[in-house]
Amino acid sequence: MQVEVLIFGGAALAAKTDRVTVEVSGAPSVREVLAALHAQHPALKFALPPPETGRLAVNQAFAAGSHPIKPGPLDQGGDEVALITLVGGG
Amino acid sequence: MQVEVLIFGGAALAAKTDRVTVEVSGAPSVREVLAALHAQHPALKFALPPPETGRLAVNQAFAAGSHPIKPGPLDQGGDEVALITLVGGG
Amino acid sequence: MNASDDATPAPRVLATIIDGPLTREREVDALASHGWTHGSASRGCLIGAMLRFEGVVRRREPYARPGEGVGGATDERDLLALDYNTYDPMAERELLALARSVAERHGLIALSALHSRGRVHVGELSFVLIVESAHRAEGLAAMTDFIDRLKQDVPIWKRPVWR
Amino acid sequence: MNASDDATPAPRVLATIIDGPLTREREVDALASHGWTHGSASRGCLIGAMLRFEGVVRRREPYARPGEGVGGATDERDLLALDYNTYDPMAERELLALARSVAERHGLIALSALHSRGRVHVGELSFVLIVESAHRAEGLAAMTDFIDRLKQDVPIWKRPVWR
Repeated sequence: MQVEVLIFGGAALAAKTDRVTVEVSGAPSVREVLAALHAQHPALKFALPPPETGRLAVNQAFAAGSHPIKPGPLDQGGDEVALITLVGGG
Repeated sequence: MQVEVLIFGGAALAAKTDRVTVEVSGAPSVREVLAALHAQHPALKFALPPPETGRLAVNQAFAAGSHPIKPGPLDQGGDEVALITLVGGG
Repeated sequence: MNASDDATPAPRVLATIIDGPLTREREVDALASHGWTHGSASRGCLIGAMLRFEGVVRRREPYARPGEGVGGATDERDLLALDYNTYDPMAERELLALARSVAERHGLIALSALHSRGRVHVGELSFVLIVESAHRAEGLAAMTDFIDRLKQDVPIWKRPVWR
Repeated sequence: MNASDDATPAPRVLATIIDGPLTREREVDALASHGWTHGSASRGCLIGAMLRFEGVVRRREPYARPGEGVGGATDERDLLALDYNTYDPMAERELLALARSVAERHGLIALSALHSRGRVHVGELSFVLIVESAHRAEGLAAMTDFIDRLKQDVPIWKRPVWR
């Protein structure tokens, strides 16, 4: 199955897109989606937190490594997943 | 000879005056005036810096321990000496 | 003396994201729309320190040289503006969560945080933080804490618009 | 790009002691009488952070119980005002020396410090510090540094006027 991950800032500039897709099996954890991003999108490496300690936003709230993610498109009940690193407000 | 020392804040409140006098011999250093304040005005002890490391203002500028002080009244060429501790601006 | 004088009420907290630069007028409107203003009179004169931080868009920004990509060696170039990209509505929610947590941890009387969304030109304000506290120490610590964590936790990105 | 753009000019520094509470009008007059105003436009848009600290006279102050003297156990009592006693002209001179030394040490663009002399009522301002810097880090550090050293080196004392 697929998880679509929203990306922003420098990551979006480098990837020339505002979202990337990773292939996963079953209902992966945040940790597993981060590991899949590392493996399947090496160009984003500079923006990716370590799979073991990183977090993603799931449905617009930060989620820890063990948090399960519902794969699939948003309009079919999938979670909204976002990579939030290197923010630059202020 | 005598050195007149201006005092302020809590020290002035405790001593119920804005100046005290110490007896000194010759042309004392800041260190010697501080030691004389300790010996001759025990009520000011809480406000007095240690004679070895303390400073006084001499003619409106901070002066270190070895700085010499001209005793005597201001209008007879004596230095203006002030004890500046426990300030509370801001 | 009244026992209620000593009670510490919950801090008053406001966090909002506003389109475009933060002008004084927009700030006043945002505060008023939340039904309150900053200032000592409205807090029973418990405030001893009021701090204000303004983030201004600078004329010069680090510039990643072409071919060296993000994270490569950087130079400085002249800027026209910054475009602030916010992940909505999470950005405002995280800004508010941060405001609450900093205000509580440091025992503040009030904290307001305002951030821009979209284009902010050089010399204009993109961020305003107002802190009210009983004493200066906790106000200064809270301000530093808030700004550090803003850069970690609030999903806002800036994109330079070069001259 | 012009080489002079990168030159760091000496920080603009102002320090002054004003009779009575610091109102916005008195502040503007004091800045203007030194021929300058704060703000990004007047500094070629090099400013990234503007910080402002206001010290306000609080309603409650520690009170030394009669008989226990200064340094004894304290309570809090309601205040009418604080009387600020300055050792003139040393106080203003030390305020300026502190402003210069903090502005230089932290590489600031500008720093203004204003302090009251005489009576300041509860809720009124007795101290205003304005810091302008290229980035937030040095501005925040400078503000903390200035306020800490103000309490050590500038001969100003306050005397409570109880209700």
